[in-house]
Amino acid sequence: MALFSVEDLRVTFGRRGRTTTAVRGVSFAVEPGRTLALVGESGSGKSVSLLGATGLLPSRAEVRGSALFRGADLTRLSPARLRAIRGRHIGFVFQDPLSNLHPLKTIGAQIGEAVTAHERVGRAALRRRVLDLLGEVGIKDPERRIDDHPHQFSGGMRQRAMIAMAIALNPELIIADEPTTALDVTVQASILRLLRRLQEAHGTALIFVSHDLAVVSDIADDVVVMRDGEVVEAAPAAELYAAPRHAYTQALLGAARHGRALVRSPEPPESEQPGQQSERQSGQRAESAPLLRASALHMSYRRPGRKESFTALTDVSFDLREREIVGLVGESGSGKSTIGRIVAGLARPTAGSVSLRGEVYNAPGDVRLPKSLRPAVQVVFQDPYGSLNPRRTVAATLAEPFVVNTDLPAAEIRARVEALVARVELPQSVLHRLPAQLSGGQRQRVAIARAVALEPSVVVADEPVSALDITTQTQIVALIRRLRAELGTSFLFISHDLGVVADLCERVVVLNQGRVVEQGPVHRVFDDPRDPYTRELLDSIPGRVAHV
Amino acid sequence: MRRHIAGHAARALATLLAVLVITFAMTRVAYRNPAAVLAPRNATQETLDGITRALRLDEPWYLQLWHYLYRGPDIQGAPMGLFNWPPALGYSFRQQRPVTELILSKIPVTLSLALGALVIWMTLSILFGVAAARRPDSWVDRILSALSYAGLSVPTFLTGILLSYFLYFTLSTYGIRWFPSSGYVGITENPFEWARHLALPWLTIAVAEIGIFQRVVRANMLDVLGSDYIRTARAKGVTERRVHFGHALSAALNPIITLGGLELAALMGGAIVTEQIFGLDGVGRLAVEAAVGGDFPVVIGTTILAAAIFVVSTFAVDVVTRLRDPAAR
Amino acid sequence: MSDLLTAEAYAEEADVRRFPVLRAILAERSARTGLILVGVVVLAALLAPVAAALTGHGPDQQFRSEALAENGLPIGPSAHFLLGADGNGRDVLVRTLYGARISLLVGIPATTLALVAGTAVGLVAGFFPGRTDRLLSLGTDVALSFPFVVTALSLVALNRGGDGEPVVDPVLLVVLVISLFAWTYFARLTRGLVVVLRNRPFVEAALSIGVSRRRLIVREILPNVLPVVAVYWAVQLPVNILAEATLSFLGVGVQAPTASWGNMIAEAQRSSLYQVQPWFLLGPGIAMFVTVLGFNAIGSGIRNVLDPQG
Amino acid sequence: MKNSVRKTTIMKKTPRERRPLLSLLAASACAALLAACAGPVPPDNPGANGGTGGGASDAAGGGAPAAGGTLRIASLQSDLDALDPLTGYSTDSWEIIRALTRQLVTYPGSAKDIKDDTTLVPDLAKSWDVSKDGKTYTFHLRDGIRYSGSSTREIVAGDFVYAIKRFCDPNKQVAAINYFQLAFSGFRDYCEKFAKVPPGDPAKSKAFIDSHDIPGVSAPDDKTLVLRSDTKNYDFLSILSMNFVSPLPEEVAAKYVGDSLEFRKNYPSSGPYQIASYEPGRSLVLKKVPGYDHAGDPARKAYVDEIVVDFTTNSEDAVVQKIQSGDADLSLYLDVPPLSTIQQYQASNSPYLHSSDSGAANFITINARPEATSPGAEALRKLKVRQALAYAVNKANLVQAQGGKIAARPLGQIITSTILGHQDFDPYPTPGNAGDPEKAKQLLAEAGYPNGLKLDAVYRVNAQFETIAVTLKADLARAGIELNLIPVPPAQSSAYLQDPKSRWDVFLSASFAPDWQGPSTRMLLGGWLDSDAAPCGTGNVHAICYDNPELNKLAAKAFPSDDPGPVWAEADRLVSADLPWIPLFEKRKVAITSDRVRNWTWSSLATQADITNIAVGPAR
Repeated sequence: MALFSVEDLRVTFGRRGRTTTAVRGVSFAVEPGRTLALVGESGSGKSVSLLGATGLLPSRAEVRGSALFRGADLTRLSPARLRAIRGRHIGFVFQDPLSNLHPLKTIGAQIGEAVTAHERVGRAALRRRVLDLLGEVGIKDPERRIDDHPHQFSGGMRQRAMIAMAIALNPELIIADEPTTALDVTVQASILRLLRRLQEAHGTALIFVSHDLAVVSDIADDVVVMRDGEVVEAAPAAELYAAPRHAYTQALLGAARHGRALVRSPEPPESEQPGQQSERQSGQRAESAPLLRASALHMSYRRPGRKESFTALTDVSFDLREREIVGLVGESGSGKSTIGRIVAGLARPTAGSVSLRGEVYNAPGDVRLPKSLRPAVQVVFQDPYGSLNPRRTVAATLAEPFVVNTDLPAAEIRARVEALVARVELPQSVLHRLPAQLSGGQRQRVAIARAVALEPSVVVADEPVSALDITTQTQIVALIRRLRAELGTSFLFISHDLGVVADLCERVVVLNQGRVVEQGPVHRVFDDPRDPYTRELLDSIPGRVAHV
Repeated sequence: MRRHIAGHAARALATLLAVLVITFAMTRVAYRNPAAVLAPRNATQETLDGITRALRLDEPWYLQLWHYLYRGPDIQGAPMGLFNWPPALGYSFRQQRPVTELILSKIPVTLSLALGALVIWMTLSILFGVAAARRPDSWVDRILSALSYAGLSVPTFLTGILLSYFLYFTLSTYGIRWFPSSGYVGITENPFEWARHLALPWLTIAVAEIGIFQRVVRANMLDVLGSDYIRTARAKGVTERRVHFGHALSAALNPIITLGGLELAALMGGAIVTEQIFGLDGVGRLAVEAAVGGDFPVVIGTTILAAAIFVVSTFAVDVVTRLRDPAAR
Repeated sequence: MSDLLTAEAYAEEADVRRFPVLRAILAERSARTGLILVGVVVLAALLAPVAAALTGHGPDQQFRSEALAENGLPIGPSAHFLLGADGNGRDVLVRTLYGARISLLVGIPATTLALVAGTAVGLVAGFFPGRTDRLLSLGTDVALSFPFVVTALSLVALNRGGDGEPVVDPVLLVVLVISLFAWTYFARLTRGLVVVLRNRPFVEAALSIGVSRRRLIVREILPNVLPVVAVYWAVQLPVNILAEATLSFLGVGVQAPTASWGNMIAEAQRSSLYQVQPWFLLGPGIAMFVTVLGFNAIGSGIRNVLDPQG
Repeated sequence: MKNSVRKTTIMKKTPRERRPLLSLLAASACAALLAACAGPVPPDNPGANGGTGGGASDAAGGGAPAAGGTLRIASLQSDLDALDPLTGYSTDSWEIIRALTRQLVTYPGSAKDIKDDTTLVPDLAKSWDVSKDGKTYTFHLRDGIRYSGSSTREIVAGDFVYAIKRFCDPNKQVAAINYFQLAFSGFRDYCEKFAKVPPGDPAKSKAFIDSHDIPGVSAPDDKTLVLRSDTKNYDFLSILSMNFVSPLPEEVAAKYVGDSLEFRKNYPSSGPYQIASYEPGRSLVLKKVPGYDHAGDPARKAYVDEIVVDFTTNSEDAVVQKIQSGDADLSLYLDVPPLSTIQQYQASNSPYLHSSDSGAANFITINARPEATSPGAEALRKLKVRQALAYAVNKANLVQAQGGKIAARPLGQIITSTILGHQDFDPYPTPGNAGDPEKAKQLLAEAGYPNGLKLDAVYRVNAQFETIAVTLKADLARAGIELNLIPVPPAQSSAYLQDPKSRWDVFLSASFAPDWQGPSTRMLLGGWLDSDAAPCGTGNVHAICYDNPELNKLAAKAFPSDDPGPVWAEADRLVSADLPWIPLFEKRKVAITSDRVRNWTWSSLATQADITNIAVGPAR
């Protein structure tokens, strides 16, 4: 008999008379000791199903159907009995460990509470147990860290603390809701290893929610794929990865494979495609004088209240040639975005300089970007919602570069804006919309359109696809590639996602803690990493070994 | 943190200094012919001139300011400036007492009024606010929200008049003397009488403040209750009461402390209407009578006091909220 | 990273944004209630002269023989004096209606003035960190530190020219005094918003396409600040209406014989006449309650629409 | 706060007299009598008057009231405006000062009516002699009367000399100083020298007092006080009945600045009560002096053991609520109880509502100083404009606003009904006292203002005066006179009026109460309006500036006269028609008390309750 089975679950949200249905009749089950992966893009209803089943949704959510846990229907239990099951029999691990930990309470107290919520334990005994738990989830020096607050922990340690909470009372089931999504790849790999180890040690069943089929490929016994609140396909993992039946699953899998496969597929260096050929030529031309050159960039901040300053960049140099896409990769905190901001002229380096076509335009002491250079280097940000002014229409946003930098008449500007919209493959109808009325992909297209409006030489794209669903990611990557071909623009493409970089870029710069550890052609770097850090990065990519 | 405190303290001092100079300048312009206002009735021109000289009103303003700070008016040869030790705020000619002494004698009243009201309104606001946030849009929430609007929309003077009329006058005509109509008894003299005399004033202030704070507590609680770590607590199986008071309230408290500190400071600077209606001999009544009566040394003194209380409580609130926030510590 | 609660459960909130905000506000219960109440008050203020014409009672006109008993006590509500009379034989209803004009005439300009000044200061302080910000924030602190009533009293005293005549009209003075204190809240609010907005990607994006700082403040930042500030306007307005009433109650606001709710209540209390003619107190008292309640309800209604959690 | 500024005449009136003619006779008889009866006057027992005063005194019940208990007074103001007998010059401060000080002669109070309290009785002086020319008075002090409080030594004649020498200390200032400049030989000269002493330093004042003498004031021995005037004055003894001439021990009084809190807390009391505790803004507690020598004080029975003044009632409403609910017995600083309260007491025919003619009046003063050059002030220099104003005011409305007949009556002349020289007349009568706007308009047109007139009108901000101001504004508008109302806080009003730079044409809140009843005409006709005695703008709080040589001549004739009544009556006719101010109404004093009050007594000096003769009993 299944440990936990959900039958025909429906969740609707109602507020002030309007309702939205998030989950429409979902069923799945997990056996003791097994791992079930729930996969789907954001908005597919996977998290809502689980939270709805365990009574963790806000009161205005209405849950129908049944969720049997060891024979008891959780949707019908009294709040008190439900509470007795949560924590003791079902443990939870959530996505963003920072927001899921109480900011004002110590880690130790929060883990301890998982115990005291269900058992009476003396102070000393409790502390002992918490220390053991911390040790079990791999926190080094638990004695010293137990009284720390969440902000003093790194992302991975926080997630370990969350896991410690979940396993505190040795539950039969752990529900892990995107537990690694907010983490760097290397950390993600270690957390996945931890979960697997704990599961094996305690014989716990695991429901693992993810948007990434690749991630779950290493861990899942069964996979349920969801879309728009419905299950589109459910199958044992091996079966599903080998022969996805549903078109949506195929698309998901294809997208995942797309990125990762390219890295591995040994691409003969000599078999050049037409685009690459021209690149190569321009690249050769630029050997002597690259389009953009970052020389020995150094960046340090004085942090308030601290004596020593924080060094973000140390001696970073790289070139960007005409019509080239260079990837800048590294984990969070490696200094990728700082470089992007310096190249875009939004920040001053402490030392070193950036030059465009041999002309230095950003060096210590420069107050503002020279006006003549401004249209030449543009930027696209990660968060497509934040990078568009929420109070201005698409038309106004796209007209801005022309209004500010040219003397074109209004009619001409309008024509150019319409052309821009067409160029990024958006319908003309978006012109009068506000960013909030666009999808994430549309917003990012608008942001890109704004960046290329004045046909700049260089566009800095700072994690432009990280916030997007995998299908949208693919489209945006294609758009960037096409724009490069049509406009001849060079891109500095910043990403933590090695797959996307491998897919898009000619060359790659690998950063670790503000230093360049390795740079060179993508296939060379990824196929034959020379730096141990690059190797570790590549090894952490999930699904490499397994099915994908 | 230490650097932050030092910076904040410097800013507080600059604020006070600016307040002092502005107030001083303002009273110099506002109270025309202060000698005539302060002099006995029918004083002769000689007397007026004498007072003018004693107050140094015939000197340029910067000298006047300097004297105010450095010596104050010399009464019986004793300097009474802010830069003397002990610092003093000058001398009230109308009341014929040093301003510092006057203010100090009123502070216990205002302090009792403000702190007592604070305890009442904070307790009730938190209870009401948590109850309302627990089930948004339920009938409890709606009733509490209606009450809060009512409290917010009635001016204190009207509350005071009505409370005094019904709870003092009407009751006492039936021989029920629970509440006195006015006055103050020191807490050291008789704690029960102290509370009895302050009950209606506390209520008057609390009604208005609960109107504001209940909503602030509710909004912040709702905000926090929607956050991920509350869901985490529930996922751990923590009881609802602990979720609300242990987790949510502690996280929602900082903005409440901040606003509470500011309100308390404002009240300490003079719960003017309440003191006026209930005949409490506090700083607010002193300040109003001085402003109306042209007793400008007292006006300057009370203004600086209010500003100092404001600055200090902003400072204290800042320290407390930072101490509560481990990330800012 | 949008987790499920924002992305999915609140998908419908995004729908709200698709509609014109006004319609959403109209659909909000407390905003609707507030709009009705305020509508009534505004109408009353506008129709005050009509009421005066219909009854034949001017706001300052005394009807000592009709409305006062032999011993000088005012009559209660009657067919000719719907809310009775005050101690000087004036029609309480007509005066209450005219009082609405004063409340709106003081409250709305004072709050608007405070909004304009505070927003301007906040924009500049928030956008230019460093010395400019420190100086303006210090100015805000200084203004906040002044005790309201005492300073208002001093300012009223200040409002005498060399000959003792008011330099500015007393009503205008009340407007100025109130906005002198209220602007600080707008300034702090705006500054806080701008500090956050300044580092938002869209501001950097605008900078990188070469937008000037002035254009950035006016075209990029201001539109994002204004809605929040406008909500705060609605929140601050009732506070300022009460401030006017308080000043009038203390005798330094609107001067006799002009009717203001504050000075009517003060008069009712000082003369104890509310004990024999409760409507002398209740008329202006209820009117003020309704007005402030209405604006408060609108304010929180708008807030509900724009910020569903609050 | 009210100023009752007082003035002078000597003498007493027999209690029964009311009509002017009779009072004139009585006054002259008394003058003669006084000179003759230089021996001790037998003390009048005010308690014996109980029961004669209509409803009010029923509360006294039969027989002598019981002693003991606490009399509680609710004060509208948060502090006393003055407690130093030298500076106290308001009816309310006089009410309290009466319990703490004694004078040479005084009035014993009256159960029936304020105007009946005109019999001067010996107080600290057991007897006195008057010289043949009427210019020198020799007082013989009682033996064994002691101070209480900060001094307990015996009161000696030198203490009076010291008290009078303080009069023109620049730190203190007696507002009524004009009385004394005429009363004591060499006083004016002494004061001119004293004015040169810089204020703010008590030591300098003391040095001046120690080193200078007033020729007309001397104490040959501890029990004898000699006061000499340059002229004969029929009201000399009345002037001495005011608390300005109260004995003070120099060794205590000289230690403190002016009327400071320290002085008040260390008050050397010569009266039946002493200050037990004093906290401004909270309370003043007076306790009866232990073993008080009742035999030596014919005027103050001092029934109650304790008098508590409560300073925490800030509004008229709060004061009457306290009295009605029994938490207080009397009010202080409450000029007129709220109409609704008067009406409630009347409706229940309460014995605790007391009313009496008081001789006090309200009027509109005019800024006639030469510095006043505004169009309004210029217009008011014309008699026709002032007449228009007199015709335009609706006195009936004002009387109604005061509370009707019980509280006020219309007034058209300077001299009020309780004052020597009063003959009822109104030079500018209107039907029903309701004003005559048409006539006013016509007069304005004749004076050259056919389109009306605009006047800057200052008023004091309180309930009573605001009502008067808005009523006048409404009524005068009918006659085409527009009042631009300028409110001034009470505490600043006299400074505002006296500042030559202030802008005002008329002052709507002018009022006075006679300094004593009966022969007190000197205050108005011989004081405020007499430009010889009080040159333009001095001698009163209203900055009155009037110059009429004919009046001055009549006043000069009246002061030494044995029969001043007819002279004053003539002066009243002359001046009232000339309108130096616009009389509005004469106030009756209305007082409400709790049901604990027994033996109700009016004090003519305080123009209200006599707390030294009122008793308390159990509530009824």
